[in-house]
Amino acid sequence: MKARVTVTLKAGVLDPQGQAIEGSLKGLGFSGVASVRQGKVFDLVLDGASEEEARIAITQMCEKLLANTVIENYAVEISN
Amino acid sequence: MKARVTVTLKAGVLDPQGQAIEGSLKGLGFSGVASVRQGKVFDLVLDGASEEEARIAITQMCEKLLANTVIENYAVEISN
Amino acid sequence: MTIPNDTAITPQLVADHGLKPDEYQKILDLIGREPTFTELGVFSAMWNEHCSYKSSKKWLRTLPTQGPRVIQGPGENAGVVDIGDGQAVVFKMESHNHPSFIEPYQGAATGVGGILRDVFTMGARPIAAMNALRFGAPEHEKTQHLVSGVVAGVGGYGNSFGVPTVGGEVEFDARYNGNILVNAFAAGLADTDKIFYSKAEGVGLPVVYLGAKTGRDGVGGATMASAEFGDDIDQKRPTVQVGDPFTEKRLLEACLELMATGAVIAIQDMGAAGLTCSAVEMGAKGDLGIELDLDRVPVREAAMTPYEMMLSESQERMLMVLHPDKEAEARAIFEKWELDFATVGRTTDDLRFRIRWHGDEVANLPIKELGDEAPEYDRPWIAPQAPVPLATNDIPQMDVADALLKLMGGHQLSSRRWVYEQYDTLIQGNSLQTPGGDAGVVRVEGHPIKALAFSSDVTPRYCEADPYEGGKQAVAECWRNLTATGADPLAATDNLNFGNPERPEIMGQLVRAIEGIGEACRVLEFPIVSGNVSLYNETNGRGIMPTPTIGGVGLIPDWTHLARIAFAGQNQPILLIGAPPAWGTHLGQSIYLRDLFERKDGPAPHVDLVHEKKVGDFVRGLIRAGTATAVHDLSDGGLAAGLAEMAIASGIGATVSQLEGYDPIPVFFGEDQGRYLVTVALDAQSEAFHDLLNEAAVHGIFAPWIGTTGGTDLVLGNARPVAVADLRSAYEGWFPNYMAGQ
Amino acid sequence: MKSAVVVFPGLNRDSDMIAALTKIGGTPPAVVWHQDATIPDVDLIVIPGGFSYGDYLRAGAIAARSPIMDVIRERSEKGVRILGVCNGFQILTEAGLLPGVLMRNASLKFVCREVKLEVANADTVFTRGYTAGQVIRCPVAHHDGNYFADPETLARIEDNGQVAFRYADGTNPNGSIHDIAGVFNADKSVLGLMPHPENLIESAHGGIDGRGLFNGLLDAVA
Ligand SMILES: Nc1ncnc2c1ncn2[C@@H]1O[C@H](COP(=O)(O)OP(=O)(O)O)[C@@H](O)[C@H]1O
Ligand SMILES: [Mg+2]
Repeated sequence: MKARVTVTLKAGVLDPQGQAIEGSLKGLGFSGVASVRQGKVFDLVLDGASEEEARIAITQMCEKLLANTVIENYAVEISN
Repeated sequence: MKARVTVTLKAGVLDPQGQAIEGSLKGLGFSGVASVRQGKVFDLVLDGASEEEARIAITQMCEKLLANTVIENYAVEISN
Repeated sequence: MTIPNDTAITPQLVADHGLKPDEYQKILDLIGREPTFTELGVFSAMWNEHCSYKSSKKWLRTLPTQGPRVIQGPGENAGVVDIGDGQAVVFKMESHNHPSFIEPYQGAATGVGGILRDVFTMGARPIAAMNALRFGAPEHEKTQHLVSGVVAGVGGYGNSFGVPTVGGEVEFDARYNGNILVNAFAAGLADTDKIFYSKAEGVGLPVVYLGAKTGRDGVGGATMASAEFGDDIDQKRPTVQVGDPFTEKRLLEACLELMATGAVIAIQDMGAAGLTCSAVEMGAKGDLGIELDLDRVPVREAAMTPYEMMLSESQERMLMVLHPDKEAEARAIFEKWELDFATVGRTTDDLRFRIRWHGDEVANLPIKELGDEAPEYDRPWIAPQAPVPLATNDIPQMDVADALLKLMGGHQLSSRRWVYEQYDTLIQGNSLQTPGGDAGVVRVEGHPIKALAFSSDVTPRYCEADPYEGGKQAVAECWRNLTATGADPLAATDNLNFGNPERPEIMGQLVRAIEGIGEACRVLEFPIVSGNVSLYNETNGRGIMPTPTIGGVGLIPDWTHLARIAFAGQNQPILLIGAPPAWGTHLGQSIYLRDLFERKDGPAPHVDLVHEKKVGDFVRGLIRAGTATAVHDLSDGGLAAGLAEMAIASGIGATVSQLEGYDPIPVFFGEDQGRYLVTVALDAQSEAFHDLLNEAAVHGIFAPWIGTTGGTDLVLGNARPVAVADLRSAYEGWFPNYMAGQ
Repeated sequence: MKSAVVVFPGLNRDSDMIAALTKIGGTPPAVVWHQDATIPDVDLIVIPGGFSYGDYLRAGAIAARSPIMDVIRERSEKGVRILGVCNGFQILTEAGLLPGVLMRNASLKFVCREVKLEVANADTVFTRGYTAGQVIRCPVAHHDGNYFADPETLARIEDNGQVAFRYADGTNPNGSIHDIAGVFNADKSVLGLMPHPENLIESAHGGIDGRGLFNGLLDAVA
């Protein structure tokens, strides 16, 4: 079972990395960039679990570790 | 125009981040985790460009800045 | 003996392994049959320039490597030098040039990781690091990206590992456009009776693999490091090695803990050509064979071939020979630190290097010959021609104040703060002098007043003009920088970065530079105890400047008498100790000519080694006696730059106006060697001051009183006063502005 | 006064902190490995700086989820003082023992230099070695020290005197909101700060401004 967790900053939370990248992109001449926000992805491989069980486990992983829910949102996508 | 760029490590490249997270998840009792690889996402907002133009621009951004193509792959997804 | 082999060994495959036809013939003669693919890989790793030193060995042997304090010279993972009280300093410098050009962050990071491992493999806890960096011209399209990646990588690894970076160098020159240099230095502290070596002892003992798992990282890397770059670099690219400082930190703690148990008989880190080099070295040094079972090697990826496992350059790995009765204890330590621990082989008495995999023997080679019988070349060389002296009437003029401001705000002399503020310079709590002075200084943990000084130096443009003088100068400048803090220079490590040795002009540079280094080390009693050679630093047939970086270590018996470069107060006389009668004379190869007039002509400055030693010993005496209040040696940019650096560091100005009747340009910008600026807290009219001048004269040292500190301007002769504040903003401005793209 | 230093794998300023506590307090602290089941009876628990678990997920995130943190939380509830410096601060915020988060420096670069700190609240056991408004020197060395909190949290900690130190005289090295360099929990029994007072406690360090923190603390709980 494979899954991808995407963790992004909540709206309103400062994103120094995104800002710096936005600045660099403009510096490189990409004038149309209105905003950049940076986040993380985690590609997980899970041993033998049903999609249902996997989703529950991954949600717990996000709550407990993968995301800092004070400032971050997460989304879980399960493939096969 | 919104776009998401996902940057992941090429196969075979060591991922110390992923390894540390994998270890931590196991320590937290998530025994079914077979592997974790960490990557990045960039959520971009672009001013007035066609999807075609946006895709070309973003590909250039990836090549030039967003991805380190020596060790990373990237994927571009454009929404609306 | 037959060993199954499914890969045909073609001349092309041999060539792809960097082996010349006659070298391959030598392999056939040695083993009496065609090598297997894995064996070919093993030979290519052991016999390439990087591991075998085949072009340089003949000349390296001429270097002085002994001294009363030397415990271990070249030949081990790092040199070991006695610092008294039962302790030793363990140090080495190593290059990671090619990987850093391909992937600057990871290349530099793994360079730092590699050198730290060399040091703690010997049983020493790392206490200081330096990095000598050379990039292409600032305006070259790749330079800024490479600077930011390399500096982030050096910091990323060293900071996380937890070693203070206390010094280094950064230079820019178009000759490094396609081939940057990243030379990393590390030093550690160990008890003299607890040094660990790579020589295996005892038959039938377990060979144990420790640390991180093996992946396909850098397979072919050592071969690449010994090949020229061309435009097809992308095709040659192996999987880039990624550094994992967290694992390295655990490896350090686990190794030191394990060493303390007495379980370790021999230890070798896996560097270039990982498992191959480390296993062969341990066996060959101990006159033992080694048998490896690759099925037991911890791997990170599925379906790795023996060839890949033997040549993998995955980082953060070690190989040890352990006392069999301590194996369980050792395993427990590694498990505590969550590191891999696997017994992968044993020592044998048959002097063979055997590799088993999936029940087959995939290699069976004579272990001594793999190392000792590596080809050694006496490559043809031609002595370079020394440039003609500058004509006496050929000194381009410029306003002294303008020239100084321009130079202090230029790429060569400006502050490296942008770089070293990305490095943790304070961790471990022992840093007495962080970057920005002549040498970094850390106190010896646990000792009330002892400290160690570190400096890294070379002036490639001098080496290019005259490799012999340049080699001498690199050693002398390093020795001088250590002396300027009050340290006794103890010993040095050298990192010889050159172009393609198969070209006689380049080989000539290497030979002459080594001769110069050797001469300087002998006269200054500053032996070379470790080092590294990096050749083939060329892109499309154009070599880098010859760059023999010297990393030196000095001992300060009492750090309460540590000299710094900042002027210490107002109204203090300034002496120029070691000066020629006209203070400064030599403009050949100077920064003044190069950076203000785009001229690279004239001879390199001459280093009078006997005079150098005498002057340095005298200056050190003034520091130890508490007479000197500030000390700075003169190097790039001469007297004017030296004074400016002392003023900027303190915010105190100076007036230097005692010399009349000389052309101010050579006086202020000449790069004559062997000179120091020293201030003293004495009244210039006092008897004590005159005694001091007399003492210098008695030693045959010209030490003119050239001016006095004070005020907020630097006044050089008849030139217009320059505000120290203006000098500082020029000095501090260049690097951040450049990196911000301005 | 008894103290303990908790060490996670990857921390590297533990020896600096142990040295400071020993030199100033006179007795060495107990050193607790993260896998130890318990912490000895002490008045002060310190989490020093470094890169726990490489800081590979978010700075301090993995250490903050270790079982030993439950012990620290319990002790904190019983009134034991908790100090986190640098990575220790990041761990305490990730563990929810302190408000806010520490994000990547605005420059995106690691920064090691000396800054000025203003003592924002000197009326606590941690900061009583200083006077309110006093400006001290202190080194920083970090990659993720950019303090951030949402507007309500920020207002609450400001109103409640929970800001311990602020970067002063334009020396904010990382973009922290309100120049915040260190914060307390609501009852001021837990302090986290990014700068390293333990690296400025003796003449060899070029100054002793960092001593105030240890002096005040050691006197208070002595
Ligand atoms: N890459 C670097 N890392 C750390 N410190 C550096 C680096 N480059 C230069 N420095 C420091 O900046 C100062 C000036 O360097 P340099 O001009 O090479 O000194 P010197 O002329 O005394 O050899 C020195 O203190 C040196 O250690
Ligand atoms: Mg110097």
